Amino acid sequence: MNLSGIPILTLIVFLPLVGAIPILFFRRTDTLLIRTWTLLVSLAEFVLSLSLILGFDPGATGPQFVERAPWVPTLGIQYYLGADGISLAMVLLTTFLTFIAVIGSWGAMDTERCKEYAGFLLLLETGVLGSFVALDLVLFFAFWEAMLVPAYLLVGTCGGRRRIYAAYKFFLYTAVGSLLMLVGILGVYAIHIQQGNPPTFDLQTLAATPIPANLQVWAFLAFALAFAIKVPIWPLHTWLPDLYSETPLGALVLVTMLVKVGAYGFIRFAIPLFPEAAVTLAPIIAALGLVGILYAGVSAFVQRDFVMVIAYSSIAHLGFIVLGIFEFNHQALEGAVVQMVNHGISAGALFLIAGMIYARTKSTSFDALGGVAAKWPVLGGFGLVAMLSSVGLPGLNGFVGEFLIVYGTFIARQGYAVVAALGIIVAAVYLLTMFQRAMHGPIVPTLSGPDLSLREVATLIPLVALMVAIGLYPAPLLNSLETSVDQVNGHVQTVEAAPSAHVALVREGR
Amino acid sequence: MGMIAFVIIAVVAIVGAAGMVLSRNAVHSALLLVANLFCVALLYLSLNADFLAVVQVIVYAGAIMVLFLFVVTLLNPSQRETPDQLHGQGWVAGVLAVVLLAEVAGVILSGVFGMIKTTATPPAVDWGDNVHAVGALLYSQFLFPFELTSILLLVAIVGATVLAKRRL
Amino acid sequence: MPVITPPPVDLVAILPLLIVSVSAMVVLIVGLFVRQEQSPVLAAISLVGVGAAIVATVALWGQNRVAYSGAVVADDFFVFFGVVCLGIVALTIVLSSEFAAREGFSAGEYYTLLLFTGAGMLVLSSARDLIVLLIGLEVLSISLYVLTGFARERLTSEEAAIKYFLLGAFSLSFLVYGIALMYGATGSTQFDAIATALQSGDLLRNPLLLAACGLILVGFAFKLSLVPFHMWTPDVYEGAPTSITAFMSVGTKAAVFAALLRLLTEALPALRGDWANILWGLAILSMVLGNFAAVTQKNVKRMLAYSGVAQAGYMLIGVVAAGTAGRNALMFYVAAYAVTNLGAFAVVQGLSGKTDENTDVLEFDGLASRSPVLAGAMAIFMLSLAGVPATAGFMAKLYVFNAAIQGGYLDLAIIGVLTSAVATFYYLKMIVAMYMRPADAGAVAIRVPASLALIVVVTVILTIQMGVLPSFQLNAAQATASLLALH
Amino acid sequence: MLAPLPYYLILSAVLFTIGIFGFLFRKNPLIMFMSIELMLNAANLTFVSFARYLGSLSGQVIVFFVMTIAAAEVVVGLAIIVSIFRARASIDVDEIHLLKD
Amino acid sequence: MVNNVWLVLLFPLIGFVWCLLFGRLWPRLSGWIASLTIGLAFVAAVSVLIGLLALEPGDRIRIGTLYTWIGSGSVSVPLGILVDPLSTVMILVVTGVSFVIHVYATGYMHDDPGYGRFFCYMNLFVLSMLVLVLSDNFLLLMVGWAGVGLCSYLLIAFWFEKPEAAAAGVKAFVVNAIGDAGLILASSLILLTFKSLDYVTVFTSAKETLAVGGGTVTAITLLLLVAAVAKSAQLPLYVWLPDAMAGPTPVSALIHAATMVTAGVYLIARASPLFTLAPFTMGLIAWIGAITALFAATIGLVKPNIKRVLAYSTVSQLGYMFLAVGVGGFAAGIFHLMAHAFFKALLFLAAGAVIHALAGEEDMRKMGGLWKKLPFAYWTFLAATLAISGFPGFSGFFSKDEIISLAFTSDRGNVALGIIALVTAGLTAVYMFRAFFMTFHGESRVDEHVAEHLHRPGLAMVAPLVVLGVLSVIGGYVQFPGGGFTSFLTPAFTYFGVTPATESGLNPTISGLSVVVVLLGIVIAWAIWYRNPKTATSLGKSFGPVRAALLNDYGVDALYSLVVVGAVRGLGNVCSGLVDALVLDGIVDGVAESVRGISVGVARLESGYVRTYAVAILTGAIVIIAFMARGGV
Repeated sequence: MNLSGIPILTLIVFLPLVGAIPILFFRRTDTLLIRTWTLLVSLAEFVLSLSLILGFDPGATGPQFVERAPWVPTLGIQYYLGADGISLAMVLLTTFLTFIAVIGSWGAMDTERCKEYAGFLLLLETGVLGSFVALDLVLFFAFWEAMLVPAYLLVGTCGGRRRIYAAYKFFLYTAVGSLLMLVGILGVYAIHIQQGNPPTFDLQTLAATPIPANLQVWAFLAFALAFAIKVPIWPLHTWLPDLYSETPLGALVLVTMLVKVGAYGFIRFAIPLFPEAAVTLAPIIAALGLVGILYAGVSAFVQRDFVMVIAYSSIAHLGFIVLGIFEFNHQALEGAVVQMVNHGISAGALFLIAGMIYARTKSTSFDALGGVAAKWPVLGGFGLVAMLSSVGLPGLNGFVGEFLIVYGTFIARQGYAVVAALGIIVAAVYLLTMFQRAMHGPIVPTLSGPDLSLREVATLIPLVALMVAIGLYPAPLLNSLETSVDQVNGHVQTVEAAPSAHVALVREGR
Repeated sequence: MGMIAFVIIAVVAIVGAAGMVLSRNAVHSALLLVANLFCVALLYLSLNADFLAVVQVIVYAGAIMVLFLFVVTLLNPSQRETPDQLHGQGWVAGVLAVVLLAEVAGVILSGVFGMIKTTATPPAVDWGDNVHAVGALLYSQFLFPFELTSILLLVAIVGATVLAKRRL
Repeated sequence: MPVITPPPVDLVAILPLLIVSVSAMVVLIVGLFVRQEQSPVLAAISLVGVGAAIVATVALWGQNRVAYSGAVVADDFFVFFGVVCLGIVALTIVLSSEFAAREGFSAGEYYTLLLFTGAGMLVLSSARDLIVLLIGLEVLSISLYVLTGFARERLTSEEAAIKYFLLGAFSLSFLVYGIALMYGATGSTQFDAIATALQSGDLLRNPLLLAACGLILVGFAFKLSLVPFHMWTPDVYEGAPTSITAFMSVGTKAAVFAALLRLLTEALPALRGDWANILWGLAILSMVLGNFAAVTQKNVKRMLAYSGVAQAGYMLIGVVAAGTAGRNALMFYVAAYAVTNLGAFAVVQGLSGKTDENTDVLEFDGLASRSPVLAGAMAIFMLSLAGVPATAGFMAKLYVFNAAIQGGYLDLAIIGVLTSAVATFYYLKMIVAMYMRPADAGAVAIRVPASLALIVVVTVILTIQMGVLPSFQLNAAQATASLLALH
Repeated sequence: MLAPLPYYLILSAVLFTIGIFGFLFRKNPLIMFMSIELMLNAANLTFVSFARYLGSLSGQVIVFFVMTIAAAEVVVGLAIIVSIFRARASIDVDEIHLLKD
Repeated sequence: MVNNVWLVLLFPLIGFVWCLLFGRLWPRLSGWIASLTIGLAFVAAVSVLIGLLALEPGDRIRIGTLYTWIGSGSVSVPLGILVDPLSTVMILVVTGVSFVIHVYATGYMHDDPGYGRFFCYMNLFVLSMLVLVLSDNFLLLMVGWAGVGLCSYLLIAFWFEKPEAAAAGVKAFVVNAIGDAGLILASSLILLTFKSLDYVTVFTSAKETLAVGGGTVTAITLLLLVAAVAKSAQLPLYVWLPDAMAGPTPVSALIHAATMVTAGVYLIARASPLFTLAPFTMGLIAWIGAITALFAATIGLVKPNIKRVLAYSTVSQLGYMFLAVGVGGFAAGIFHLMAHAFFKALLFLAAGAVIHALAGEEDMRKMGGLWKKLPFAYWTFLAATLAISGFPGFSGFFSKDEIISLAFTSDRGNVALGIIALVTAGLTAVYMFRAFFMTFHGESRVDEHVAEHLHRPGLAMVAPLVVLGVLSVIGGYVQFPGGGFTSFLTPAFTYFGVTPATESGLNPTISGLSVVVVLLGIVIAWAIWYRNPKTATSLGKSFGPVRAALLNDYGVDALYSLVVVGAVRGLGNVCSGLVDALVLDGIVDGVAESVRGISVGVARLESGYVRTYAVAILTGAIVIIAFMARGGV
């Protein structure tokens, strides 16, 4: 399909925003209308995003579906969108998860906060999508920051009891990091201009700008802090359990995309812009990823709440992703991207299931659960598959990513790979224990209500189908990533290929 | 000769100023300030600023200070000040003032000699009729600010009227 | 006997000033004959006057007229700030219309003074002579002293007036003394003459000159409420009628920054190394202390006052960084801040009630359910002040930090972003109150008067437009700034 | 006949400082205000002195403007002071601090 | 015919999907369909065997590929299967024994509410095992590998309302996950070394690529060994298997006989081209096997629960298989694997019949004298017991005898291993006949009420017993004439240049010794538990501490729960309770608090006093002037 001439990315990015406008004018009490509308918008968005698959050329180097227009010409800021395989995967995942989130929130949205819920959800989608396709640093930063606001408001207005604390913590944590990234962006820009180039925030141009090594490290750290907080990399993670435990569980399906934006930021921006610094600091960051895997793993084990376990497991999974990103080889990075997709699917499904439990019991604490799988076998069955997907069972999606990451790590740093493998065991420990505590055991008397409704089953089926599909036939996903992954690593490999030049640059810098 | 006169006037001016600041009675303060303003007017005269000297006496010492006195008497003048709630304010004020004076004096003394134009003996100027000269300048080079002052005064009048309207 | 040769009269160059002043007088006179309930008529007349003045200002675009022996200039820089300042006046007039229609309110004088502040600001942004600058500042200040005390039923209003007045007069003395020393050092008060005098370089290291420059900066710092000259700000902002607070917070800053930038770049470029250091320190102090102090404020107006202190610090970065980038940044920031803060104060006014007293943060609890429009608008303003993308505030911060980094002031940029993070703390507090806390049990829906709604809508649109499509204003700013650089 | 310029300048600096001291030291707003007048006068004296030594008249004209400004301030300032303190028992700026943190 | 191998996979898949979708709706039908599909898979497996036999012995290897499963850069892993004698034997055993167990389960699980779910898991179990043995590369092997782990988890925790069942399931999965981790790392290392995960590529180039006894091959094999040890319940990772008895009995039969635990042996046999390059690992395997065999056998002596005794016997027999492959007798290991599949399945099913009859009673102290009431169970259990004990003529005799003699005589074997194997053979006879006598002979200790309502097994349960009984007796004769089984299997190893150690006919000395030992064991058991059961009690008393140690698995289980679980829980509490909540959040909240504190402090300067403000202004002015003038001359 030829998509040239159609600003397809713009349409995709801004459709949810436009779709959110009518919600302003709907009556607060008319939740059915609001929900139906939101569902339609998210569905239309998903279908629209599918068209990208048709126009995508997996072999092409560089971004596709490019849209480029001057935005603030005096500073050289452009409205510059484009997607490569990695972006494409993330965009599709986002639109898909939004759709799922809306169906998954169907019951939970039926409150007086429906308008806010629906509106912020759609706005969040725009922010996330924009971050995935922006190729101008300022544009990216704009989406990146703008994405925080609806997430913050969503949690703050529709969240649980400690929502205000959680929302505050989330916003401030991330705000500090992102603001320093702004300094980093402007710093790179300034260096670019000082070298006599015309002003631009174009990612590709700036990535080609040679930056002295000592400055690179600082600028990289400015970027990395923002992404590390968002991912989150240990020890910057404490906002995440709080946020996740207070976010409405349906919406959480989409909120999990926020952490992927962090990981994406490393891949798309931090590493290509500052390859030397990335290489220098990779052992440390990868080590932090490892610490996160084990740390979050053992922490998850002692949690007393279903959602908290998944929250910590997310931190552990993101640790794998970070590890994969900072090995700078094909398999590790590809595995990391696959794992980003997987995390969206697996954690999304688990959160949906938590939401379904919550809808029946008004609690996800282990103290109030037990025998759920016996009481509601269908719920238990879906929970099982989702849990296994998160464990990384071979044959399901999680394994593909985990194996590629472990293998990629093995190539570069074998000790790290061994520790990562230990993390896989720990994951089995806490996820199985979680399942045992919540789903198994005698049925507690407080459980009441029917098994999954047709709508709930319909919510989960696509996710489970994806788990199996990616687990058994990941080729479409992997193929679309091949070229893009090499391009990202290409920035680094030129550095590694010329170690002497690297050293010389370091000396020059000092 | 000029020096002696200057010193006398200066001493009186400083004493007047200090008295104004330190006097417990607001009426006394106002009168001491008038004395100071008068001394300054004399200095203006010594500096060939005849017109300003006159204006100083008429407008400042005359109109403005009368206004002050009027208000002072209006607002219960005999009242004594209560003990200062801000402890050590006097000391702080004194020390800061001295520091500032030292600074400014230092700046003046070290700076003024660097200015070629002003370190030489003053030019023997003949501004002729000072009033005329000032007027000429006012209506030529300073025409715009001069017109602006009309707005300023109008604002002041309107403001005073509004404020007065309410309780007087 | 010298012959009086008045300079050529150039009414066109000062046409905006004339229009505003004449309308002020018209309002004053008409006000005498208008009954209280007809006060909107006065607002209408004032608006017409301001509108005409805006037109006259815009008409001066590209003309670059220097008039009255070089005392004033009507260049594009002036046009930019003139439009901003007059726009602020216009919005304040609309904002006040509800408030001014109350019983026992001297509406005629109120609008007159408001228009005169406009005159003062026009003078400030076109002054090329320290004396003209001084008089313009006084016109603005004296009007404001009176306007601050206008909420007569509140003791706090009067208190604010006297505090503002006493401290304003005190700081003015420094400014005047500074001008005196500057005159002594350079022999003139005209910007180009001063610049010429400094060109030789003999004077550059003269302590007297430098001290004069410092004293002048003190005067400006007070008006811009830069730390440590800011302490009047919270008290005065809290006490003044909300519409006047709104005006003060943005109008004074806009005009005084215009004057400051013109003074520093046209008269004292030779001293850049010196004044930049001072302003660098003031900017840091203002950003840090302003933001920190705002965190625990319980009164919205006080909070916005401290926020204003901090924002002035950010604007100052533009001045420090100088160059085209710095000037653009300052101009954009001023405009963005004006729009956003006016809007925010408009919302505060909408809540503050008849007595203009309910400005506690608690009043905002559950505002989203009492008035979704006001809450939504306030949220956007808060986000803009916090510098979140898609709002004017983001672009402004982007410009300023960019200018800082380009100018080699990485430290300012870093402190700027870190304090911005602190600022987020209290801006979010408002959003938390409005969206995340329930309203009081007895709270009722808020009636939003049409005039207020108009302001809110206009400012929201502008806030977002400047964040999303900033080029319009930027182009204006750019062209102006590059013109300024020719001098 | 004429004292050297620094004498005049120092005198005005002294007067200026006394004004500042008065402003800080006194609680009576009227006297504080008078102190401000004193400071302005000191500035004026500086203008005139420089005018004389520069041989330029414009300093004198400027003083004229400063006087106007002072007058305008006095008018408004006194009105404000009166409107506040007329109803009060004491004339003391420290008494008015409803507005604080 | 060889291509029918796809059907071997397809049928269980169909059964699984059917049960997944309709298991709840039509449980009975689903049970039959599940059994039928496994039966069909067996038929298909037989046809594969026939097809394979039609080929030249040196050409009995076929590879089929469906599609590229994981392709990432230079890494390309196909979804492919490998048919050779080894995998053919495995699929035959797996499908055959599984089919029998399925049929049996249709009777055994008759009244269970989770009937449909049960068969769903069972079929998935068989499917996973088939994938495991048919895979042509290490990564796809891992799919089956983890799949059987998963199904064991699901089936052990089948009655998950019982907390101990749920816990046992978790334990099984977690221990298996340790093995999976080893396998992932092993695969990574293999991939890194050979740039491929295909068996054929890896094994054919192993000798050129790797030095004998080199670090890489030792590392690879050790990692593979971790996986094998976990899966085959060898020391020190055997702990999950005894607990796995919490599942229904057919599950135990399936896990212990047909699937799952044999995977470790299979893996070592399959990767023999690598293992033979790593003498250290081979020695380790042999020793692990020998010690595990002995260790589990001693525990089996005292356990009162019939299924637990069988479980430890499995561990012990697996030890034999490890010993066999460890000394290079890959074919012998597989031979014992097959024989063990028959008699162990039979033991479990017969025991299941007893348990079923006694309404779920598993404690042998509450059995006894059942031989009259449950004749089928009695005779089949006897046959299986004789087989496992290595009674001459029964299947276990041939396979075990081969292992013992290899332990003594093979290049990699030694006397110590042989003696351990021999002693264990005796112990096996003792504890197996102990179980036999306690269950079927002596006075009935069965609960009165239960005894009156004895459930007699139906045809669905009896028929499998008979089939397996026959196989247990005659299964050993596949070696005749002339080591037929071994010679069929050997090409699978020689193809990659591995020559499995074999016995040249029966070694009379060793065979005689082992027969003596076995007979001795039977006599001892007879003396203690049949002739005068009081002897057992008094013996137990006089060896009190030893008995207690054996009953508690030498304390291994307790050590695990203390060290492993305790460590994870302790670390978890430190991380989330201390570091997160106090340190990290403390820093964050501390920053927020100090911002607030500074804010209050700064705001306090705002005293409301005009003159204070003036002081600030003046101070600022002084500083500024000083700063400015500082630059002056």
